[in-house]
Amino acid sequence: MFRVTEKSLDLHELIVFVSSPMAGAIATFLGTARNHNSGRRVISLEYEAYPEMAERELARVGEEARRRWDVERIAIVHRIGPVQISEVSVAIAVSAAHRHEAFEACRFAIEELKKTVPIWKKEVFEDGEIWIGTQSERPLNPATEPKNG
Amino acid sequence: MFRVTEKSLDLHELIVFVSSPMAGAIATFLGTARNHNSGRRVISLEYEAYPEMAERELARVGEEARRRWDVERIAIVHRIGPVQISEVSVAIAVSAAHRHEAFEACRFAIEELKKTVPIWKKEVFEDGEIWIGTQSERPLNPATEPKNG
Amino acid sequence: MKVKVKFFAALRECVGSSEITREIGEGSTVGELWEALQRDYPKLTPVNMALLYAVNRDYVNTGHVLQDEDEVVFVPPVSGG
Amino acid sequence: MKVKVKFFAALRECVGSSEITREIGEGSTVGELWEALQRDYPKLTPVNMALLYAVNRDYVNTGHVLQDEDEVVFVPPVSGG
Repeated sequence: MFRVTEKSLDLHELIVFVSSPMAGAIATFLGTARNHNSGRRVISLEYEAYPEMAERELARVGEEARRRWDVERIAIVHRIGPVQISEVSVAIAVSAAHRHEAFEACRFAIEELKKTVPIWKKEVFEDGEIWIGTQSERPLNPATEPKNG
Repeated sequence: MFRVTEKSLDLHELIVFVSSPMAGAIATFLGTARNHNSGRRVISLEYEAYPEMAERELARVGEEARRRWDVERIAIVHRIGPVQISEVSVAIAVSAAHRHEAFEACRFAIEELKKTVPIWKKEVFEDGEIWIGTQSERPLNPATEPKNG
Repeated sequence: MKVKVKFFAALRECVGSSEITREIGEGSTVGELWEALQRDYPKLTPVNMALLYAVNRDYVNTGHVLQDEDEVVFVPPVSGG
Repeated sequence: MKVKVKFFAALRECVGSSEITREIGEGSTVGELWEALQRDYPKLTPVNMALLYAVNRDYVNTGHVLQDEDEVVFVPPVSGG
Protein backbone atom coordinates (compact mmCIF):
# COMPACT_ATOMS: atom_id res chain seq x y z
CA MET A 1 0.00 0.00 0.00
CA PHE A 2 1.71 3.16 -1.26
CA ARG A 3 -0.51 6.19 -1.23
CA VAL A 4 -0.74 9.97 -1.05
CA THR A 5 -3.98 11.24 0.45
CA GLU A 6 -5.66 14.41 1.68
CA LYS A 7 -7.47 12.48 4.41
CA SER A 8 -6.24 12.06 7.97
CA LEU A 9 -4.12 8.93 8.32
CA ASP A 10 -5.38 5.78 9.99
CA LEU A 11 -2.52 3.63 11.30
CA HIS A 12 -4.94 0.81 12.02
CA GLU A 13 -5.64 0.47 8.31
CA LEU A 14 -1.91 0.03 7.63
CA ILE A 15 -1.52 -2.48 10.46
CA VAL A 16 -4.37 -4.58 9.08
CA PHE A 17 -2.77 -4.40 5.63
CA VAL A 18 0.66 -5.63 6.76
CA SER A 19 -0.61 -8.22 9.27
CA SER A 20 0.34 -11.75 8.37
CA PRO A 21 0.39 -15.12 10.12
CA MET A 22 4.02 -15.36 8.93
CA ALA A 23 4.96 -12.17 10.79
CA GLY A 24 6.34 -12.02 14.32
CA ALA A 25 6.94 -8.29 14.26
CA ILE A 26 5.40 -5.08 12.96
CA ALA A 27 7.42 -1.88 13.16
CA THR A 28 5.68 1.39 12.44
CA PHE A 29 6.67 4.99 12.15
CA LEU A 30 4.46 8.06 12.38
CA GLY A 31 5.69 11.50 11.48
CA THR A 32 3.70 14.02 13.53
CA ALA A 33 3.45 17.79 13.21
CA ARG A 34 5.66 19.34 15.87
CA ASN A 35 4.90 22.74 17.39
CA HIS A 36 8.49 23.96 17.08
CA ASN A 37 11.45 23.82 14.71
CA SER A 38 14.86 25.44 15.04
CA GLY A 39 13.59 27.41 18.03
CA ARG A 40 10.53 28.88 16.29
CA ARG A 41 6.91 28.20 17.10
CA VAL A 42 5.18 26.33 14.27
CA ILE A 43 1.43 26.99 13.85
CA SER A 44 0.68 24.31 11.27
CA LEU A 45 2.15 22.44 8.34
CA GLU A 46 1.12 22.17 4.73
CA TYR A 47 2.27 19.37 2.46
CA GLU A 48 2.23 19.37 -1.32
CA ALA A 49 3.05 16.43 -3.59
CA TYR A 50 3.56 15.59 -7.22
CA PRO A 51 1.02 12.86 -6.50
CA GLU A 52 1.43 10.41 -9.39
CA MET A 53 5.21 10.42 -9.12
CA ALA A 54 5.14 10.43 -5.30
CA GLU A 55 3.11 7.22 -5.19
CA ARG A 56 5.46 5.65 -7.73
CA GLU A 57 8.49 6.69 -5.64
CA LEU A 58 6.88 5.41 -2.42
CA ALA A 59 6.44 2.04 -4.14
CA ARG A 60 10.07 2.16 -5.25
CA VAL A 61 11.16 2.79 -1.65
CA GLY A 62 9.06 -0.18 -0.55
CA GLU A 63 10.54 -2.44 -3.23
CA GLU A 64 14.06 -1.41 -2.30
CA ALA A 65 13.36 -2.16 1.37
CA ARG A 66 11.98 -5.56 0.39
CA ARG A 67 15.10 -6.21 -1.69
CA ARG A 68 17.36 -5.46 1.26
CA TRP A 69 15.52 -7.19 4.12
CA ASP A 70 13.37 -10.24 4.49
CA VAL A 71 10.07 -8.50 5.16
CA GLU A 72 6.49 -9.62 4.68
CA ARG A 73 4.55 -6.48 3.76
CA ILE A 74 5.10 -2.74 3.68
CA ALA A 75 2.66 0.17 3.69
CA ILE A 76 3.58 3.85 3.32
CA VAL A 77 0.95 6.56 3.26
CA HIS A 78 1.70 10.29 3.17
CA ARG A 79 -0.83 12.98 3.89
CA ILE A 80 -0.95 16.17 1.81
CA GLY A 81 -2.70 19.48 2.38
CA PRO A 82 -2.90 21.19 5.78
CA VAL A 83 -1.75 19.18 8.81
CA GLN A 84 -2.43 20.52 12.29
CA ILE A 85 -0.02 20.22 15.24
CA SER A 86 0.05 16.64 16.66
CA GLU A 87 -1.59 15.24 13.53
CA VAL A 88 0.12 12.53 11.51
CA SER A 89 1.79 13.51 8.22
CA VAL A 90 3.26 10.13 7.26
CA ALA A 91 2.59 6.57 8.39
CA ILE A 92 4.78 3.55 7.64
CA ALA A 93 4.17 -0.06 8.70
CA VAL A 94 6.42 -3.04 8.01
CA SER A 95 5.80 -6.66 8.97
CA ALA A 96 8.49 -9.34 9.07
CA ALA A 97 9.14 -12.73 10.62
CA HIS A 98 11.75 -11.12 12.89
CA ARG A 99 11.91 -7.73 14.56
CA HIS A 100 15.36 -6.76 13.31
CA GLU A 101 14.19 -6.78 9.70
CA ALA A 102 10.97 -4.93 10.53
CA PHE A 103 12.84 -2.15 12.34
CA GLU A 104 15.57 -1.81 9.72
CA ALA A 105 13.16 -1.71 6.79
CA CYS A 106 10.90 0.80 8.56
CA ARG A 107 13.85 3.04 9.34
CA PHE A 108 15.12 2.75 5.78
CA ALA A 109 11.70 3.66 4.38
CA ILE A 110 11.41 6.97 6.23
CA GLU A 111 15.05 7.94 5.54
CA GLU A 112 14.70 7.16 1.84
CA LEU A 113 11.29 8.85 1.58
CA LYS A 114 12.86 12.04 2.87
CA LYS A 115 15.50 11.91 0.15
CA THR A 116 13.64 11.04 -3.01
CA VAL A 117 9.86 11.23 -2.83
CA PRO A 118 8.50 14.43 -4.45
CA ILE A 119 6.62 15.79 -1.43
CA TRP A 120 7.26 19.21 0.09
CA LYS A 121 6.57 20.61 3.53
CA LYS A 122 5.73 24.21 4.30
CA GLU A 123 5.97 25.36 7.90
CA VAL A 124 3.56 28.11 8.85
CA PHE A 125 4.71 30.48 11.59
CA GLU A 126 2.84 33.33 13.27
CA ASP A 127 4.62 35.79 11.02
CA GLY A 128 5.43 33.95 7.83
CA GLU A 129 5.90 30.60 6.18
CA ILE A 130 8.72 28.66 4.59
CA TRP A 131 9.15 25.71 2.24
CA ILE A 132 11.49 23.41 4.15
CA GLY A 133 14.70 22.40 2.40
CA THR A 134 14.41 24.84 -0.48
CA GLN A 135 16.75 27.44 0.91
CA SER A 136 19.11 28.13 3.75
CA GLU A 137 17.10 30.68 5.71
CA ARG A 138 16.52 32.76 2.57
CA PRO A 139 12.92 32.32 1.40
CA LEU A 140 12.57 32.00 -2.36
CA ASN A 141 9.66 34.33 -2.47
CA PRO A 142 10.35 37.54 -0.51
CA ALA A 143 6.61 37.98 0.05
CA THR A 144 6.64 35.01 2.42
CA GLU A 145 9.76 35.96 4.30
CA PRO A 146 9.28 35.84 8.09
CA LYS A 147 9.59 39.24 9.72
CA ASN A 148 11.90 38.18 12.52
CA GLY A 149 13.58 35.02 11.22
CA MET B 1 1.78 3.55 30.49
CA PHE B 2 3.29 0.23 31.58
CA ARG B 3 0.79 -2.55 31.79
CA VAL B 4 0.17 -6.30 31.64
CA THR B 5 -3.33 -7.22 30.50
CA GLU B 6 -5.44 -10.18 29.46
CA LYS B 7 -7.32 -8.07 26.93
CA SER B 8 -6.43 -7.74 23.27
CA LEU B 9 -4.06 -4.85 22.68
CA ASP B 10 -5.17 -1.57 21.15
CA LEU B 11 -2.26 0.29 19.54
CA HIS B 12 -4.45 3.34 19.05
CA GLU B 13 -4.73 3.73 22.83
CA LEU B 14 -0.92 3.78 23.12
CA ILE B 15 -0.58 6.27 20.24
CA VAL B 16 -3.05 8.62 21.90
CA PHE B 17 -1.13 8.27 25.17
CA VAL B 18 2.26 9.16 23.66
CA SER B 19 1.01 11.87 21.29
CA SER B 20 2.39 15.30 22.06
CA PRO B 21 2.60 18.65 20.29
CA MET B 22 6.34 18.52 21.11
CA ALA B 23 6.77 15.26 19.17
CA GLY B 24 7.76 14.99 15.53
CA ALA B 25 7.97 11.21 15.53
CA ILE B 26 6.27 8.18 17.02
CA ALA B 27 7.93 4.78 16.63
CA THR B 28 5.95 1.71 17.54
CA PHE B 29 6.62 -1.99 17.75
CA LEU B 30 4.10 -4.80 17.75
CA GLY B 31 5.06 -8.37 18.54
CA THR B 32 2.63 -10.65 16.70
CA ALA B 33 2.05 -14.38 17.05
CA ARG B 34 3.82 -16.13 14.17
CA ASN B 35 2.57 -19.42 12.76
CA HIS B 36 6.04 -20.99 12.70
CA ASN B 37 9.24 -21.17 14.74
CA SER B 38 12.42 -23.14 14.07
CA GLY B 39 10.66 -24.90 11.23
CA ARG B 40 7.66 -26.09 13.28
CA ARG B 41 4.06 -25.06 12.83
CA VAL B 42 2.81 -23.05 15.83
CA ILE B 43 -0.91 -23.34 16.63
CA SER B 44 -1.13 -20.62 19.26
CA LEU B 45 0.80 -18.93 22.03
CA GLU B 46 0.18 -18.57 25.72
CA TYR B 47 1.84 -15.92 27.86
CA GLU B 48 2.20 -15.95 31.62
CA ALA B 49 3.53 -13.14 33.78
CA TYR B 50 4.49 -12.37 37.35
CA PRO B 51 2.19 -9.40 36.89
CA GLU B 52 3.13 -7.03 39.73
CA MET B 53 6.84 -7.41 39.06
CA ALA B 54 6.37 -7.38 35.26
CA GLU B 55 4.67 -3.97 35.37
CA ARG B 56 7.43 -2.68 37.63
CA GLU B 57 10.10 -3.98 35.25
CA LEU B 58 8.28 -2.52 32.22
CA ALA B 59 8.36 0.86 33.97
CA ARG B 60 12.06 0.38 34.69
CA VAL B 61 12.69 -0.32 30.99
CA GLY B 62 10.80 2.85 30.11
CA GLU B 63 12.75 4.92 32.61
CA GLU B 64 16.04 3.55 31.34
CA ALA B 65 15.04 4.41 27.75
CA ARG B 66 14.12 7.91 28.86
CA ARG B 67 17.47 8.25 30.61
CA ARG B 68 19.34 7.28 27.42
CA TRP B 69 17.40 9.21 24.79
CA ASP B 70 15.54 12.49 24.62
CA VAL B 71 12.03 11.08 24.28
CA GLU B 72 8.64 12.54 25.11
CA ARG B 73 6.51 9.60 26.25
CA ILE B 74 6.69 5.82 26.29
CA ALA B 75 3.99 3.16 26.55
CA ILE B 76 4.59 -0.58 26.85
CA VAL B 77 1.71 -3.03 27.19
CA HIS B 78 2.09 -6.81 27.21
CA ARG B 79 -0.75 -9.24 26.76
CA ILE B 80 -0.95 -12.41 28.85
CA GLY B 81 -3.08 -15.54 28.46
CA PRO B 82 -3.80 -17.19 25.12
CA VAL B 83 -2.78 -15.28 21.97
CA GLN B 84 -3.94 -16.51 18.58
CA ILE B 85 -1.84 -16.44 15.41
CA SER B 86 -1.55 -12.87 13.98
CA GLU B 87 -2.71 -11.34 17.26
CA VAL B 88 -0.55 -8.83 19.08
CA SER B 89 1.34 -9.99 22.19
CA VAL B 90 3.22 -6.79 22.97
CA ALA B 91 2.81 -3.16 21.90
CA ILE B 92 5.35 -0.37 22.41
CA ALA B 93 4.99 3.27 21.40
CA VAL B 94 7.58 6.02 21.84
CA SER B 95 7.23 9.68 20.93
CA ALA B 96 10.15 12.08 20.53
CA ALA B 97 10.96 15.39 18.93
CA HIS B 98 13.15 13.55 16.39
CA ARG B 99 12.80 10.18 14.73
CA HIS B 100 16.25 8.86 15.63
CA GLU B 101 15.48 8.98 19.35
CA ALA B 102 12.01 7.47 18.85
CA PHE B 103 13.41 4.51 16.87
CA GLU B 104 16.35 3.89 19.22
CA ALA B 105 14.25 4.02 22.37
CA CYS B 106 11.58 1.75 20.85
CA ARG B 107 14.20 -0.76 19.78
CA PHE B 108 15.86 -0.62 23.19
CA ALA B 109 12.52 -1.20 24.94
CA ILE B 110 11.72 -4.45 23.13
CA GLU B 111 15.29 -5.78 23.45
CA GLU B 112 15.40 -5.00 27.17
CA LEU B 113 11.90 -6.34 27.78
CA LYS B 114 13.01 -9.67 26.34
CA LYS B 115 15.92 -9.83 28.77
CA THR B 116 14.49 -8.80 32.11
CA VAL B 117 10.70 -8.61 32.33
CA PRO B 118 9.21 -11.68 34.06
CA ILE B 119 6.91 -12.82 31.28
CA TRP B 120 7.04 -16.27 29.68
CA LYS B 121 5.85 -17.57 26.34
CA LYS B 122 4.59 -21.07 25.67
CA GLU B 123 4.35 -22.20 22.06
CA VAL B 124 1.59 -24.70 21.37
CA PHE B 125 2.21 -27.14 18.52
CA GLU B 126 -0.09 -29.75 17.05
CA ASP B 127 1.66 -32.42 19.11
CA GLY B 128 2.96 -30.67 22.20
CA GLU B 129 3.95 -27.43 23.78
CA ILE B 130 7.09 -25.78 25.06
CA TRP B 131 8.04 -22.90 27.35
CA ILE B 132 10.40 -20.83 25.21
CA GLY B 133 13.86 -20.20 26.60
CA THR B 134 13.61 -22.63 29.48
CA GLN B 135 15.51 -25.41 27.81
CA SER B 136 17.49 -26.29 24.75
CA GLU B 137 15.09 -28.63 23.03
CA ARG B 138 14.62 -30.66 26.23
CA PRO B 139 11.25 -29.83 27.80
CA LEU B 140 11.37 -29.51 31.57
CA ASN B 141 8.27 -31.55 32.04
CA PRO B 142 8.41 -34.79 30.01
CA ALA B 143 4.61 -34.87 29.89
CA THR B 144 4.63 -31.90 27.55
CA GLU B 145 7.46 -33.11 25.35
CA PRO B 146 6.58 -32.96 21.67
CA LYS B 147 6.45 -36.39 20.03
CA ASN B 148 8.60 -35.53 17.06
CA GLY B 149 10.64 -32.56 18.27
CA MET C 1 7.21 20.48 -30.33
CA LYS C 2 5.50 21.00 -27.00
CA VAL C 3 6.09 19.83 -23.46
CA LYS C 4 3.98 20.15 -20.35
CA VAL C 5 5.78 21.64 -17.33
CA LYS C 6 4.36 21.28 -13.81
CA PHE C 7 5.50 23.44 -10.91
CA PHE C 8 5.27 22.48 -7.27
CA ALA C 9 5.82 24.06 -3.87
CA ALA C 10 8.38 26.90 -3.88
CA LEU C 11 8.69 26.87 -7.69
CA ARG C 12 4.90 26.97 -8.12
CA GLU C 13 4.76 30.05 -5.90
CA CYS C 14 7.65 31.65 -7.84
CA VAL C 15 6.09 31.11 -11.23
CA GLY C 16 2.54 31.74 -10.05
CA SER C 17 1.28 28.78 -12.04
CA SER C 18 1.08 25.06 -11.43
CA GLU C 19 1.18 23.93 -15.05
CA ILE C 20 2.20 25.41 -18.41
CA THR C 21 2.71 24.15 -21.93
CA ARG C 22 5.85 25.36 -23.64
CA GLU C 23 7.22 25.19 -27.18
CA ILE C 24 10.76 23.86 -27.38
CA GLY C 25 13.14 23.11 -30.24
CA GLU C 26 13.75 19.57 -31.46
CA GLY C 27 16.59 17.98 -29.43
CA SER C 28 16.29 20.31 -26.44
CA THR C 29 17.53 18.93 -23.15
CA VAL C 30 15.82 19.30 -19.81
CA GLY C 31 18.67 21.58 -18.72
CA GLU C 32 18.10 23.86 -21.71
CA LEU C 33 14.39 24.00 -20.92
CA TRP C 34 15.23 25.18 -17.39
CA GLU C 35 17.40 27.97 -18.80
CA ALA C 36 14.61 28.99 -21.17
CA LEU C 37 12.14 29.09 -18.28
CA GLN C 38 14.50 31.30 -16.28
CA ARG C 39 14.32 33.79 -19.18
CA ASP C 40 10.49 33.51 -19.26
CA TYR C 41 10.14 33.93 -15.50
CA PRO C 42 12.71 36.37 -14.07
CA LYS C 43 11.80 35.25 -10.55
CA LEU C 44 13.37 31.86 -11.35
CA THR C 45 16.75 33.41 -12.12
CA PRO C 46 17.97 33.71 -8.49
CA VAL C 47 16.86 30.14 -7.75
CA ASN C 48 19.98 28.28 -6.74
CA MET C 49 18.38 25.25 -5.11
CA ALA C 50 19.73 21.82 -5.99
CA LEU C 51 16.92 20.96 -8.42
CA LEU C 52 16.22 17.44 -9.62
CA TYR C 53 14.64 16.83 -13.02
CA ALA C 54 11.75 14.47 -13.64
CA VAL C 55 10.44 13.55 -17.06
CA ASN C 56 7.30 11.48 -17.30
CA ARG C 57 7.59 10.76 -13.56
CA ASP C 58 11.15 9.41 -13.61
CA TYR C 59 14.21 11.25 -12.42
CA VAL C 60 16.59 12.10 -15.30
CA ASN C 61 19.90 13.92 -15.78
CA THR C 62 20.23 17.50 -16.96
CA GLY C 63 21.31 16.28 -20.43
CA HIS C 64 18.18 14.22 -20.98
CA VAL C 65 16.70 15.00 -24.43
CA LEU C 66 13.01 15.86 -24.38
CA GLN C 67 10.33 14.41 -26.62
CA ASP C 68 7.06 15.92 -27.81
CA GLU C 69 4.33 15.72 -25.16
CA ASP C 70 6.74 14.99 -22.31
CA GLU C 71 5.66 15.91 -18.78
CA VAL C 72 8.56 17.77 -17.15
CA VAL C 73 8.90 18.66 -13.47
CA PHE C 74 11.72 20.64 -11.86
CA VAL C 75 11.86 19.11 -8.40
CA PRO C 76 12.85 21.42 -5.52
CA PRO C 77 14.62 19.71 -2.59
CA VAL C 78 12.02 17.31 -1.21
CA SER C 79 10.92 17.59 2.42
CA GLY C 80 8.28 14.93 3.00
CA GLY C 81 8.01 13.01 6.24
CA MET D 1 10.10 -17.90 59.91
CA LYS D 2 8.01 -18.22 56.79
CA VAL D 3 8.31 -17.05 53.19
CA LYS D 4 5.86 -17.13 50.33
CA VAL D 5 7.18 -18.75 47.13
CA LYS D 6 5.43 -18.19 43.80
CA PHE D 7 6.03 -20.42 40.78
CA PHE D 8 5.50 -19.38 37.18
CA ALA D 9 5.57 -20.98 33.74
CA ALA D 10 7.80 -24.06 33.50
CA LEU D 11 8.51 -24.10 37.23
CA ARG D 12 4.81 -23.84 38.07
CA GLU D 13 4.13 -26.87 35.88
CA CYS D 14 7.04 -28.77 37.48
CA VAL D 15 5.89 -28.10 41.01
CA GLY D 16 2.20 -28.39 40.23
CA SER D 17 1.46 -25.34 42.33
CA SER D 18 1.59 -21.60 41.75
CA GLU D 19 2.17 -20.55 45.35
CA ILE D 20 3.38 -22.17 48.57
CA THR D 21 4.39 -21.00 52.03
CA ARG D 22 7.57 -22.54 53.40
CA GLU D 23 9.31 -22.55 56.77
CA ILE D 24 12.97 -21.56 56.60
CA GLY D 25 15.69 -21.08 59.20
CA GLU D 26 16.76 -17.64 60.34
CA GLY D 27 19.49 -16.30 58.04
CA SER D 28 18.65 -18.56 55.07
CA THR D 29 19.69 -17.27 51.68
CA VAL D 30 17.60 -17.44 48.54
CA GLY D 31 20.09 -19.97 47.13
CA GLU D 32 19.62 -22.21 50.17
CA LEU D 33 15.84 -21.98 49.76
CA TRP D 34 16.18 -23.19 46.17
CA GLU D 35 18.23 -26.20 47.33
CA ALA D 36 15.61 -26.96 49.98
CA LEU D 37 12.84 -26.79 47.38
CA GLN D 38 14.75 -29.19 45.14
CA ARG D 39 14.65 -31.68 48.01
CA ASP D 40 10.89 -31.06 48.52
CA TYR D 41 10.09 -31.38 44.81
CA PRO D 42 12.26 -34.03 43.12
CA LYS D 43 11.09 -32.78 39.70
CA LEU D 44 13.05 -29.57 40.35
CA THR D 45 16.33 -31.46 40.74
CA PRO D 46 17.12 -31.84 37.01
CA VAL D 47 16.30 -28.18 36.39
CA ASN D 48 19.47 -26.59 35.09
CA MET D 49 18.02 -23.41 33.65
CA ALA D 50 19.77 -20.15 34.40
CA LEU D 51 17.32 -19.04 37.09
CA LEU D 52 17.11 -15.49 38.38
CA TYR D 53 15.96 -14.78 41.92
CA ALA D 54 13.38 -12.17 42.84
CA VAL D 55 12.54 -11.15 46.39
CA ASN D 56 9.65 -8.77 46.97
CA ARG D 57 9.63 -8.04 43.21
CA ASP D 58 13.28 -7.05 42.90
CA TYR D 59 16.02 -9.16 41.39
CA VAL D 60 18.58 -10.28 44.00
CA ASN D 61 21.73 -12.41 44.12
CA THR D 62 21.84 -16.03 45.25
CA GLY D 63 23.38 -14.98 48.57
CA HIS D 64 20.53 -12.60 49.47
CA VAL D 65 19.38 -13.29 53.05
CA LEU D 66 15.63 -13.81 53.40
CA GLN D 67 13.36 -12.13 55.92
CA ASP D 68 10.11 -13.33 57.44
CA GLU D 69 7.12 -12.83 55.09
CA ASP D 70 9.31 -12.31 51.99
CA GLU D 71 7.78 -13.07 48.58
CA VAL D 72 10.28 -15.17 46.66
CA VAL D 73 10.15 -16.06 42.97
CA PHE D 74 12.57 -18.26 41.07
CA VAL D 75 12.47 -16.71 37.62
CA PRO D 76 12.95 -19.07 34.66
CA PRO D 77 14.56 -17.50 31.59
CA VAL D 78 12.08 -14.86 30.49
CA SER D 79 10.57 -14.99 27.00
CA GLY D 80 8.16 -12.10 26.66
CA GLY D 81 7.75 -10.11 23.48
